Amino acid sequence: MTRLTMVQALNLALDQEMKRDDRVLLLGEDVGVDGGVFRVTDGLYEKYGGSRVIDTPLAEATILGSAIGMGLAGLRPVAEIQFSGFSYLISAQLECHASRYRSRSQGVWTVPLVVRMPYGGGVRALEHHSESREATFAHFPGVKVVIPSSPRNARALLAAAIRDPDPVIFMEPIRSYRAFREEVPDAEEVMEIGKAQVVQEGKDLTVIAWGAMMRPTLQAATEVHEARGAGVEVIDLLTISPLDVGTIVGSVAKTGRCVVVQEAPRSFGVASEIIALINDRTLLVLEAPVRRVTNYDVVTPYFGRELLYLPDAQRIQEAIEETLDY
Amino acid sequence: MTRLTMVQALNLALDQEMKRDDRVLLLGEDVGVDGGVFRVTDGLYEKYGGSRVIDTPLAEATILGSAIGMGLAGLRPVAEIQFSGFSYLISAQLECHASRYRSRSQGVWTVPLVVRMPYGGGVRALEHHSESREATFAHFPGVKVVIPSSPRNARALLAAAIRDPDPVIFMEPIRSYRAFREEVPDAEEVMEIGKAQVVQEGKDLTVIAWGAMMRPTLQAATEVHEARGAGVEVIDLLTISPLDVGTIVGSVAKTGRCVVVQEAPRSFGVASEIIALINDRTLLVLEAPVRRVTNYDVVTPYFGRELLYLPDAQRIQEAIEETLDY
Amino acid sequence: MPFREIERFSLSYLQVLDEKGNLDTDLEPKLSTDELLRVYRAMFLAREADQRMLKLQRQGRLGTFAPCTGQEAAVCGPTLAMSPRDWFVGAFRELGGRLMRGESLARALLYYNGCEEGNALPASARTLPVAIPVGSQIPHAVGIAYAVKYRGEKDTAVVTFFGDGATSEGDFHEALNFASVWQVPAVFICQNNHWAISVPRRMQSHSRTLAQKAIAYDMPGVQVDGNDVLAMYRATREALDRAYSGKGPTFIEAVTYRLMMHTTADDPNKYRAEDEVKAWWERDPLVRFRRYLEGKGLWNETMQTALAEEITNGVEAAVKELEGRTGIKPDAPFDHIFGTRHQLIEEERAEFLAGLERRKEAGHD
Amino acid sequence: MPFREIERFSLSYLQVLDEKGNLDTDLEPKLSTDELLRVYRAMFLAREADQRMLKLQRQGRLGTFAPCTGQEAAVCGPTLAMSPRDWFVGAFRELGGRLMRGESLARALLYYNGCEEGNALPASARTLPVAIPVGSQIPHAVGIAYAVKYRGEKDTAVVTFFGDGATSEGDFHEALNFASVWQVPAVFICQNNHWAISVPRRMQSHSRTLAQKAIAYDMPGVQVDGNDVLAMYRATREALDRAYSGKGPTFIEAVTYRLMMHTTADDPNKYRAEDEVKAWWERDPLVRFRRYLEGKGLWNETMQTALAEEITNGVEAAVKELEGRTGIKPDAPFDHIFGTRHQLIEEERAEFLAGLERRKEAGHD
Ligand SMILES: Cc1ncc(C[n+]2csc(CCOP(=O)(O)OP(=O)(O)O)c2C)c(N)n1
Ligand SMILES: Cc1ncc(C[n+]2csc(CCOP(=O)(O)OP(=O)(O)O)c2C)c(N)n1
Ligand SMILES: [Mg+2]
Ligand SMILES: [Mg+2]
Repeated sequence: MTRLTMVQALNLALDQEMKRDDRVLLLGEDVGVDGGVFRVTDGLYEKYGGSRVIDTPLAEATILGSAIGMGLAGLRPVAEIQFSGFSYLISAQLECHASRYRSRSQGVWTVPLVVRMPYGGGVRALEHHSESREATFAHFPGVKVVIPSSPRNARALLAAAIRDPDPVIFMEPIRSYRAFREEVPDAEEVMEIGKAQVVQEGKDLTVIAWGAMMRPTLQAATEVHEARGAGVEVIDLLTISPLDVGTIVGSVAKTGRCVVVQEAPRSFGVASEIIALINDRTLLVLEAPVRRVTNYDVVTPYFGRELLYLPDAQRIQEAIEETLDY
Repeated sequence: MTRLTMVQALNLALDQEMKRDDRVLLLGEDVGVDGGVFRVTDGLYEKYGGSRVIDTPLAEATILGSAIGMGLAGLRPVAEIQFSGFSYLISAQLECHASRYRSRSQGVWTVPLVVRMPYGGGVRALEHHSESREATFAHFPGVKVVIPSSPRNARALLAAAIRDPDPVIFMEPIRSYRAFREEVPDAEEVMEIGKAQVVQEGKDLTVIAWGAMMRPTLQAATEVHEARGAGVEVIDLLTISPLDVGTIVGSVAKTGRCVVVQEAPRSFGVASEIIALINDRTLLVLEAPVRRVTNYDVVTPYFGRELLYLPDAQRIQEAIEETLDY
Repeated sequence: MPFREIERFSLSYLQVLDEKGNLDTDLEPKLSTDELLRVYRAMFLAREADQRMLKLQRQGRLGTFAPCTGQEAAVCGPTLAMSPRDWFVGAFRELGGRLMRGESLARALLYYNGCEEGNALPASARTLPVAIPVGSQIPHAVGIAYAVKYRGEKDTAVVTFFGDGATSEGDFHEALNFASVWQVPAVFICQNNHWAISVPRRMQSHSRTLAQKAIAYDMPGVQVDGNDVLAMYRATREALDRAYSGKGPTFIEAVTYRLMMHTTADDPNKYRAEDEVKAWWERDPLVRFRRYLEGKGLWNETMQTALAEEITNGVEAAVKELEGRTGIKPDAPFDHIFGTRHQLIEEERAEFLAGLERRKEAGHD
Repeated sequence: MPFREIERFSLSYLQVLDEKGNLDTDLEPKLSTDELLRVYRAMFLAREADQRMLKLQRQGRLGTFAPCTGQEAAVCGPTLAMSPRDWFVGAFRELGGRLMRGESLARALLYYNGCEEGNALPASARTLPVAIPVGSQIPHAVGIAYAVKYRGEKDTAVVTFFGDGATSEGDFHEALNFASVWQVPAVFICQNNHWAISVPRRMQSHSRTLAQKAIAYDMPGVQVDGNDVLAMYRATREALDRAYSGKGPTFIEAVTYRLMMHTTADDPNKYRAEDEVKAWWERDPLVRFRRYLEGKGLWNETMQTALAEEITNGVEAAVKELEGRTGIKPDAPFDHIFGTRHQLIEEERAEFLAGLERRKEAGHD
């Protein structure tokens, strides 16, 4: 057990999986000697060499495209896209191939691979370095989308993603990379992909969040509890696609009230899908509309204005209280 | 007034806009001598020449990328992506630039351009030629997404898109290209982008659809009306982003019941956003959950199975009846 | 410019058997009779299959397909040079090569009839399914070649095919760059058939040749007469040998011609002249190669008639197999969306099957 | 290969003023004193701005930025050759060039302080904002060049800058191909500064030069000493003249070096050797050019001191302007999302402003 940051925990997962299985290799821009611009792959080049920790030329489409080839040939590539803001360059290879080889060939060809990408705002970064566009990937059938929220689940989910038989988009919240530490067991830990986690139980209202939004969400839940004794159940989505219907619907069926916290712009985001699922399956128990706390439908502003736009504990708290009072 | 197919109506819009404004030019694969693989640009090369109707090399990213440059320089390019299944190649230029020049420069630089792309299934096409992924584009702030459903509105919306100051993704339902004709006035007709249309009034239930789903939707509405006299209000979305909240919410507030018909896979689609809007603003009038009639969360099967997966009049009718009976 | 010259590059062309039947015996590859007849047979089968498939398509018994007539040498020559260990990463116009790799015509027809089952050739055949997005398969070939190198697999390489149009895509460029930086065992074969649907080669690129694009990567590149099966074999053979011996990738431009329509949905009369097509029929790769075989005494009219009959029968049998097949599993897409099971997907499957059931009961469909 | 050679290509290198100060007077461009001093001043300003910005960044008074130290000649030389009619389409490491184009340092600082207002140079300056996605601006340059040609604008061209890393992106390839097919007035200037963050030039491409990539498009290409401002000026001048006279695009590889970190978030010690950096400091473009000016009697210590003081003051004034500015409009993102008004957006704006109001009342922020 050591207290690790998320960056260290991810590094541990990569190291353990590479040790365990020599089909696992890493590729991307600056993942080698530099250890990744966020140091997630630090030390792995020295340990496993340049043929397993590959500094690629600067071309995202072919980072994924060649990873697909490696996956088809039986390797288990873990590709890094340096920032999710450049991940649109992989959309075509992802939609046209990674997500389809399995169905196209009725299971003969599969593409076990992971695409890691840091995402999200709040760290005073340059343009294109602060978006959160998980919904874009989640709408592609055949792709799994996973977003950890803490060092421990980051490590266990990355291990799971690497062992998963399908392409997994693994989005890492930049804001949580070094913001806090958590005990992470030395021994292997693998979480199931496709499962959300109830991180705090409560009977009055369900809040659903993921990634970097978990921390302000938990803070808001605590404040509401302290202020008025309400029991707020908090769900960490962890897997964005395929969604864990059971956990979501089960919780809302119990509490009858729900707030969804999404870092991304409001429209056509993950929150909408959660609302649609609730509508489909448990609408009539709702005692209030599901509240969305989100960014707005504007281009994410540069960091001079960014914090005004990202959901924070205060906005979440307001939404929880309004939903409780509805 | 002539009775035109959608292909002819689109051709008319292009012709009239090119005649009206010499900043308008077309570019794409096979749009020139060949007149486009669906003949939407037929005759325009002969009329306006190769420098205004440009057969580009085979490279979608740069079809959009160079169109962005043309737009920045004051032209009004209309780019064609041959099939929407290849449009993922333009995602990066779209998200990183077309959608952002305006906000990036606080309005100094704008990118007036249209990207036309045929989309959708039901025509026994090859793989990648039958998807419907409007939600992917709609989630990008700064991009407008328009989908016509008939020859007349196709013509009037394409003219509007060309005159619009922003990048417009204009998705044309392949299945409706030649399926039927409609009277289209010779004189210019321009519809407002951002407005949905109530194409049939009714007091008992609202059905919302767009693109090629309009025809089976109208058929289903008629059958339900004939079978049981129910008044079904039918809304044609026409603009997917930004959504026309007023029309959607107004209708559902009146009817209290709603069915959304979406050709795309279910999760993270446009239907979810509509449900979320209804949830936000008019949840308590709902007398039944909003029903989604959609494709499933699988890779669109090849045409041997495709029709089993696409929503059709019968599935829509079932959903309407179940929602009425709820 | 009055500047100092620092680098020189040169580009070569390969032809072994010219249009008039002249043979460069120095360059003639040493092929066994079996090999020669195997490749002729494949070329002829591909040609015949095109004809029959076109008829089926016109009768509404087959979906859209991309005929390969005219390009048989450019695809079958390289495939002959490949061993079963080598990987075949094609686009969508290489039927002859695919059939040589163990694909059955019946399965190909199933594919063109809208069934994913048509792609289910076992992985051991190392032949990837058809790739429709132009140029998109090239990076896959590079990744596979990386895996081959990484594992130290002996005498194994990856051959990938794509068109002249594909050279305009970013994927082409990125993949060739990766291959060259990584020095992987890959062979890139560009089928320059002069057209990308209606866009002629000269509008696709302003470069004199496509082969010279290899210079951008300091990769060996060569332009080959793509209608000369012996030249295509030889160029591929050398590229494979280079790959096997760790010397990295090679780029081959096969100069050939698409004699028929782009796909069955296309009308080439809209954009190209009869004369041009006629001129290329004069360079028919099948005719040229048959004369060569006849000249060697390996082929004659009787053998041709027998082969034609055999192939006609084979094609007919494949069509029968196609049309005789019984029901496909309607919910197969749910089986193959993920390699793991998920509640959401299973619930949707149940909904889908229940809907089918209701239709059956109601007597629809 | 024993094949027939069909094409030859050659590549040249341009240097006017070498590292030791030797001048090739045949190649020396004819520049007025004003021009020479203008470009020196811009190079020096860019260098000084880097130093000051680095301090500000380290003090938390500025966001991340990409220093241009070492590349001043490679950017300012071409910019000197451009007329105000020409378009400047840059990446993110061309501060000196941007300042020559009429950008103010205060505005640049605003940009690096996280405000879009820093990009709001009037469109008439024909200088696009910083483009961060590597290589993504190159297609824009081609589209603008198309518009220039389409409208028949006289003596106008587009100059675009990008790094060695950018040559690996599909956008680079596609854009050069389009430019060549369209024969538009565009000049592509690759700043080969030997590094793409931690990836060295030789791992970016296996080609001996980057300039040879132009051969793939049959586009004139040249490799230039990027630390020699006279050579960079001259190569760009010739490329612009070619563009103005309808002879199409040109590719210029400027061989230079990034002397500082990639951005302020980067630590180059992790991946490159001191020695290499030192060797490139020996080739400092500013020192070389200053000696040239001194040799011509156009520059001396006194002038240098005066310029240094003036620039220090200017930079300080810009910092003051930055830090003295009062409130930015919080809801500007809603103003600039679309050029038309929409209910959904306006409702969200109202919600946003109401939230701000509530915070103000509650005394937060
Ligand atoms: C990325 C992409 N864009 C467009 C298309 C539509 N399309 C199919 S084939 C083709 C032309 C391909 O030309 P080429 O690469 O020369 O191959 P050929 O068809 O001549 O064999 C086009 C534009 C596609 N399949 N993929
Ligand atoms: C498409 C894309 N991928 C990755 C990045 C992250 N990144 C920023 S600069 C850079 C290296 C660029 O190298 P080069 O083109 O040589 O320009 P230089 O930084 O040396 O000026 C990278 C990888 C990016 N901005 N855009
Ligand atoms: Mg072709
Ligand atoms: Mg560089």
